[in-house]
Amino acid sequence: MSDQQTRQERIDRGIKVRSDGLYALMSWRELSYLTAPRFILIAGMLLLPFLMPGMYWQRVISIVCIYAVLALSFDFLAHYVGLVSLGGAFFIGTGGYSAGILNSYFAIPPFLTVPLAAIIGGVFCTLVLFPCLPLKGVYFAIVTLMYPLFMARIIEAFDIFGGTDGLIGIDSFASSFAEQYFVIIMVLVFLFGLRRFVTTDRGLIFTAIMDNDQAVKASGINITRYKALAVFIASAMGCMAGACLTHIYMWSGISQFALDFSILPIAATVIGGSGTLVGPVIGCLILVPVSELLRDFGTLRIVFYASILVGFILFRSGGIMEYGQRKYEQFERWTQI
Amino acid sequence: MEILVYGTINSVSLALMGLGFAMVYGISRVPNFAHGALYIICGFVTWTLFQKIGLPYFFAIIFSLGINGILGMLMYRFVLIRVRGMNISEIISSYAIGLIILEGLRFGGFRGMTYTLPVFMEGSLMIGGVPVDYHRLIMTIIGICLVAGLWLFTHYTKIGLALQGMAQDERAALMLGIDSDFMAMLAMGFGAILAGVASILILPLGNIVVEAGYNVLIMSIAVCIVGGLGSWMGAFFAAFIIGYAQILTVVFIGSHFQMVVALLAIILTLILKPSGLFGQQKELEERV
Amino acid sequence: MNQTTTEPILRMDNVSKLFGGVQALKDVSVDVFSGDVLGIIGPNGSGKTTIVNSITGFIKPTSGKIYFKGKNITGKPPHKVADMGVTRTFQIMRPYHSLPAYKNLVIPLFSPRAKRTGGWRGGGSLGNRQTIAIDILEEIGFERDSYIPFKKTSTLPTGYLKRLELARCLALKPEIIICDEVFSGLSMSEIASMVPLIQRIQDEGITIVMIEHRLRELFQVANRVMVLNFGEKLIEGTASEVMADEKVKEAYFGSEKVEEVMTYA
Amino acid sequence: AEKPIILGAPLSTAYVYGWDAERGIKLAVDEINAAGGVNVNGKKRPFSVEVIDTRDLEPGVPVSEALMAVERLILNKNADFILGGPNRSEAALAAMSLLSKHKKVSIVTSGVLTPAYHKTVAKKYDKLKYCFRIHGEAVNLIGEMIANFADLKAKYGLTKVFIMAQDVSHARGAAKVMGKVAGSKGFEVTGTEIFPTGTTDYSMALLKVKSTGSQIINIWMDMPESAILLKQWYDLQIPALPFGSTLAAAEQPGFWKATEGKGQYTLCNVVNAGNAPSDATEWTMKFYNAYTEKWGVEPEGLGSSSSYMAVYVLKDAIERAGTIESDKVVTALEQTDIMGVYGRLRFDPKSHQVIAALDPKEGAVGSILQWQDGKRVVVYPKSIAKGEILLPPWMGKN
Amino acid sequence: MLEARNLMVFYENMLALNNISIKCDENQIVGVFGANSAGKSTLMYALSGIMLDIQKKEKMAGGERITLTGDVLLENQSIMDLKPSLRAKAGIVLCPERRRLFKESSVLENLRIGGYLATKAQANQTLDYVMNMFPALQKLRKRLGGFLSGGEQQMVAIGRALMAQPKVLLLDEPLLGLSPLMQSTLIKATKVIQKEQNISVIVSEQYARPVFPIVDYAYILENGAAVMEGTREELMDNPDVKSAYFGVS
Ligand SMILES: Nc1ncnc2c1ncn2[C@@H]1O[C@H](COP(=O)(O)OP(=O)(O)OP(=O)(O)O)[C@@H](O)[C@H]1O
Ligand SMILES: Nc1ncnc2c1ncn2[C@@H]1O[C@H](COP(=O)(O)OP(=O)(O)OP(=O)(O)O)[C@@H](O)[C@H]1O
Ligand SMILES: [Mg+2]
Ligand SMILES: [Mg+2]
Repeated sequence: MSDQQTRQERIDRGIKVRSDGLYALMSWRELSYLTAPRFILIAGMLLLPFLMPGMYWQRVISIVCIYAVLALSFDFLAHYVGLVSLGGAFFIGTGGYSAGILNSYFAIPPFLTVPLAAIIGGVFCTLVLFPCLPLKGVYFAIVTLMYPLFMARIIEAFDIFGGTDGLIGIDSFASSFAEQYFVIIMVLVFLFGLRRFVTTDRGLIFTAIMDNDQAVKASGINITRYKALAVFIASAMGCMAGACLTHIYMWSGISQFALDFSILPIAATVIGGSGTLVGPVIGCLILVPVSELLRDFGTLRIVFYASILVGFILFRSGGIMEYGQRKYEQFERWTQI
Repeated sequence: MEILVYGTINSVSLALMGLGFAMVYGISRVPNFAHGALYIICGFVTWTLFQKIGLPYFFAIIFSLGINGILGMLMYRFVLIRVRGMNISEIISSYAIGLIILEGLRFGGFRGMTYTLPVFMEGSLMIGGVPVDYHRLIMTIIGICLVAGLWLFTHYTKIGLALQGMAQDERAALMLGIDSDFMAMLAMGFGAILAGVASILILPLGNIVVEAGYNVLIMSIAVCIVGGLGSWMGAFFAAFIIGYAQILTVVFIGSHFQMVVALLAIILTLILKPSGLFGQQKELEERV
Repeated sequence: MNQTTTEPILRMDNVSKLFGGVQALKDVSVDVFSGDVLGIIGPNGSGKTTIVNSITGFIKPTSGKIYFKGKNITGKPPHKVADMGVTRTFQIMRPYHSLPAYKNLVIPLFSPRAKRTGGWRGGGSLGNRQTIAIDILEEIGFERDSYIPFKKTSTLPTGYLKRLELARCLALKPEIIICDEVFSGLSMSEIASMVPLIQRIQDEGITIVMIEHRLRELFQVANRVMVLNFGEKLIEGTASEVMADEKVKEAYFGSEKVEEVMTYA
Repeated sequence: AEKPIILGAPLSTAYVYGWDAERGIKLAVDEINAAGGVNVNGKKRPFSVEVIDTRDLEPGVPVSEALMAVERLILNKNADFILGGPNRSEAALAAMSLLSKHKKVSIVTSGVLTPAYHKTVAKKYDKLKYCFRIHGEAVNLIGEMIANFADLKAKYGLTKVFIMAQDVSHARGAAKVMGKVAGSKGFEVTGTEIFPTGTTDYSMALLKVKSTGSQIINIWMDMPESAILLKQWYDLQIPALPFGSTLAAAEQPGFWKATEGKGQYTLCNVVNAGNAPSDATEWTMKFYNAYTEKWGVEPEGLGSSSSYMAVYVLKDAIERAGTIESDKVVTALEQTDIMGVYGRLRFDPKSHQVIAALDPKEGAVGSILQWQDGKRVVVYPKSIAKGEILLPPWMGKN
Repeated sequence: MLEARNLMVFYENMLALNNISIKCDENQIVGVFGANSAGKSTLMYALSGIMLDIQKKEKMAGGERITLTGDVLLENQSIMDLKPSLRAKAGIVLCPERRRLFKESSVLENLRIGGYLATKAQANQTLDYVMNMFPALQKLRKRLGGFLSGGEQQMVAIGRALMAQPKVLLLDEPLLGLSPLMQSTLIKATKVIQKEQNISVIVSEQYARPVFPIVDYAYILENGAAVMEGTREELMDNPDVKSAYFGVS
């Protein structure tokens, strides 16, 4: 058993320990150590449109961002509130239609419809999901999986909002530049906004509810209200994404409730690293372009795509961010026992 | 009368779809989103064995069921085992596998409308003035037997009980000498076979088309969630609720509301009974 | 012990609870007076936890009423009850395991009640909840400079978790604390350090209901004891009265000599 | 060689309406290139095709997938023209705004039957004038059907029509219109049944057909399960003629096998001539044979001939315009007037919908075929018919 | 019978078991005493092999790394790298801390599941045995494990462990939260079981007093290391042990 006599131990780089918010930072080195990754991310995102070859890839970036926001909202709900929602499509669809209706029926311009859609959609989703809030775990997941199908069928059956044809001829963003930066800023704001939010006292409540809602109740806190709040935040984000999608394609239709919108963000979260909020964004930055690159394979595309997904999950089951963070904040060495 | 007959038939076929999923989840707590794919592939394998290679129908079925079982096990052994306990990862990876299978089939040329399996028994008979063809009867009967059998299996046989324990607390099961990984693999195998059985029973009534895979997945999830996860009985009753909801709307409201009502039924059941018809998860979780 | 006022702060009258066929509680009535420390003992499965659950609204009694300061709180949702100042610890501890200990306290400090009352030691202002949380923890024995308040609760030993449970209640500045087996799973030394804590809380004027199997420590603090058996109230009285009772002996202590029992458990 | 003209084809290639269009287009392109290519004032430029799978006919796939595909063709593959799809009505509709945004001429050649398409073009002509459709749409179908019924009425005195539709809005809509028109044209509509997609049992409805003494079953379904309907119809020997308006199952040669021959007597409308053997024009059989030779299968589905012709129409337009510059080509296309596989091809200048007619000399003819002993026999319009409509024996006597 | 040689367990960099060697002979009851987080459960997990499973899971999730070294021998042959399920087959059955019943199965099913390794005859026999050992369970047969009270659960848990026909029974803090009567019943039961089934028992407790009368040999853990060991008598008259683990003041 001589091989067992040594073991690999992980050691935090000093700075991490000290920068747990308890101790002030010492030097520029440490400051940069902390801020560098964030800075790189922001700068990278902002520069993306320029790095992209040609309009097409810029468009892809917009799509990436839309999925990123969706993934963010999923990650927030699932890993900070404990509500696993498979209803991404529900949010996208609701938001998409809100924007579509506002624009094509009331001729409200995109820069207004998007925020409006976020709020209206958010409220709508929250109200509709309200009765489901007591549900737990898989049950919640499945109900949220059902909702988008349900909406689609409603619209089809009652033939409202253009029925199966959907709403067409919706205005697009003023310019592709505006579109680009709108979505990119949106992602960054939500990303850092959420990261800040979950560490506030109110944010902690959500985590607490996830860990043990009984105890939260016993602390005299009405958990349903907080869950509703969380759902509102998440769905508003989702709806905003949906609204953007609508305006990018100048169209909204029942297929905005399609399963893909529920699955892909989750996939992104999984490979990016669950519960890190940054992870999902990175996940989308990988997955969406990959799926575009694979287009030339025609029918095989999805097969490859799925295989890549499985591969990722197998070999980085923790997610990219987990891994990255650990490498960044700890170093490993072999020690004698 | 016709409502009764077709309601029952419809419900049973739903139940059949759901069983496999319920089984796997109930036992390995893996939500097997590749369920639909397994269902479809079994159909195609049978078709190939029967139409192309020309095995007798019966053997074709047996073989393809076997193949399905093995497929399920492999899926567990090589992929799912790596993400045990990480529910979301499980969903995604199994769904991805499902995609691979389905789209793979489509790429492999299994598309269009020419794939059909013969029914077990031609002809039909009248039940209370409603014509029902034999195949549907056979399907219904087998379905019911299957559910009953499963119930007995999980509550009275050693393996069944072990599987149950596994599902609830893997580590505790380990302490009692139950090899969890083997069991889970077994469960996946079973699940896949059940999916296969369902497809063998249901597909002859229609064509084998890849798209069906997705609907089957959704439906089966719905069924066994409403029933209360891991409770076959629940799944069975849920199937009846949904099944009848569908038929009734077809008859009384108009068939393009069928899905609407079905989904509504699902959502309402869950809102009213947060852990499904038979599940007790919620009460258990909240026991302090 | 504090002299008790006439108006009971907490009153259960004829509370019963059926679970399916199971009679978990059967017409249990008891009055708790402000400043009391009421001990509840009884064999396993006698319904102690069920009592706690029904008082704090986690389950709805099948029949009977529960009054807090004269107000009927039967069947109110837990958070409402807690908001009125009735708090409880959990027999099966599940702390917020993904949060460090001190953040566990931020939750109660954030609750409406804490905001109203300023919380325990809140000194009215809840400017920075996290520092207050650390203060409270220190007060109940989490040595601040030993990093323990900052550790993830998942790696904390049982003793600290039990204290954390208490702290969670205290943070609300409650009027009653109902402790469900706070001593169980603690080592001698830990219990020894716990007893004075309980007494201190009591001196704050907080009424305490304690469910315990650790009689010796219980009797140090409790001024009245109620014995449950099969969901029924056997007897209520002072420690000595209870210990003397025959029914209690065979239901609870078994054949053993009481003194011996007192020393173990 | 000159720089090729790139044709982008966004098609749902895993589906009959997708792959038949792909084959049609490629066939035409090969022929044209073999003949030296397109004459853009003086220069002979070849065509080249870029196909992308839009997956839009697959369930659960958002239309945005298809739109991405279209954009990729335009922006990334710099296609000069868009031919073929998207194939799903709503996707095609959604794509319109994109096309106009990028000012790309597009000709829809397969799958999209909704009248909404050309109506929208007419409504927003200036914006959407780049969109054309070269195959018949639902309303034409209905027209033909009615005319055909009239014949049946005259010949066999069939007057009672029972309508069955799949539960998708275009089918539902069409069925409703059909009902109205038939009623007004002196037919008795004995009932209308709507079946959810994926229905596998039709015996109830079929019995109703029998009990109401209906003589024609008019079917609007593009789901594969419709094959079962016909099987059961055969088994139960329902005395009414199954007549598919859209009946994807029966369009394909595979249908005979799928129904084990029980598809006998089934009629269905394949939208345009050329998808089944007929003599609409002298070009028809040429196309039919060329296709069969190149791909080893007969033309399937309703998009083969139209997709094939689209390429020729485009070539003709480009040559007349003498440029591939979009607006000029649009005008050229509007003046198109050539004799094609399924008759004389002209676009309505307002709605850019190909002009339909019952006579190939007048416009694009549809074709209705009947399955007779494993072969698809065109029985309507008279002008191109290859055979007579046969009634099942159990219908003859009554 | 069962023996552990310089066991070491690291949770990441934290040393939870420090070079522990313990030994349990045939038909012996061995006590392991220690305050909270002394490492009792860790030891139990290491012996029963559950630690391997924990290790595996953590590795999969990319979580903390668990290192365990040393050796565990059953009847003088190493079972160190035997899967937990196999160890259970070999006769090492752990009755874990906090019971871990199967919440959604009835009491009866819980016991039957326990009987997975047993033959039908054995199972039925042991079932009856358990039922008269703990008559309280009789009327709870049908109730779901999750609804039982602490004490009731503990009885089921031990019963369940017995159903697995152990040679060495590991009890981790069996007395946690039990009423005095229950405690003494349980302790007596343990002794009886050990005699009748002639098996070996390793029992861990915070708190020596109640268990002590029945143990033959005992170890005392303090943060991860065995600071003291000896027969009952030896430890009995050791003053600081007295104060710390007997509460005799
Ligand atoms: N949700 C429930 N469903 C069914 N039976 C229950 C439920 N909750 C408790 N019981 C039963 O009610 C009785 C009382 O349980 P309770 O937890 O109050 O006992 P206890 O006095 O707390 O015991 P312990 O001291 O072991 O904690 C037990 O027999 C238990 O099985
Ligand atoms: N999964 C884990 N990760 C990190 N540290 C752990 C883990 N499990 C246990 N520990 C630590 O290992 C030490 C021993 O834990 P262990 O549970 O064995 O003690 P114990 O004697 O069983 O305590 P208790 O009496 O509370 O059960 C403790 O310091 C505990 O914090
Ligand atoms: Mg209790
Ligand atoms: Mg322990």
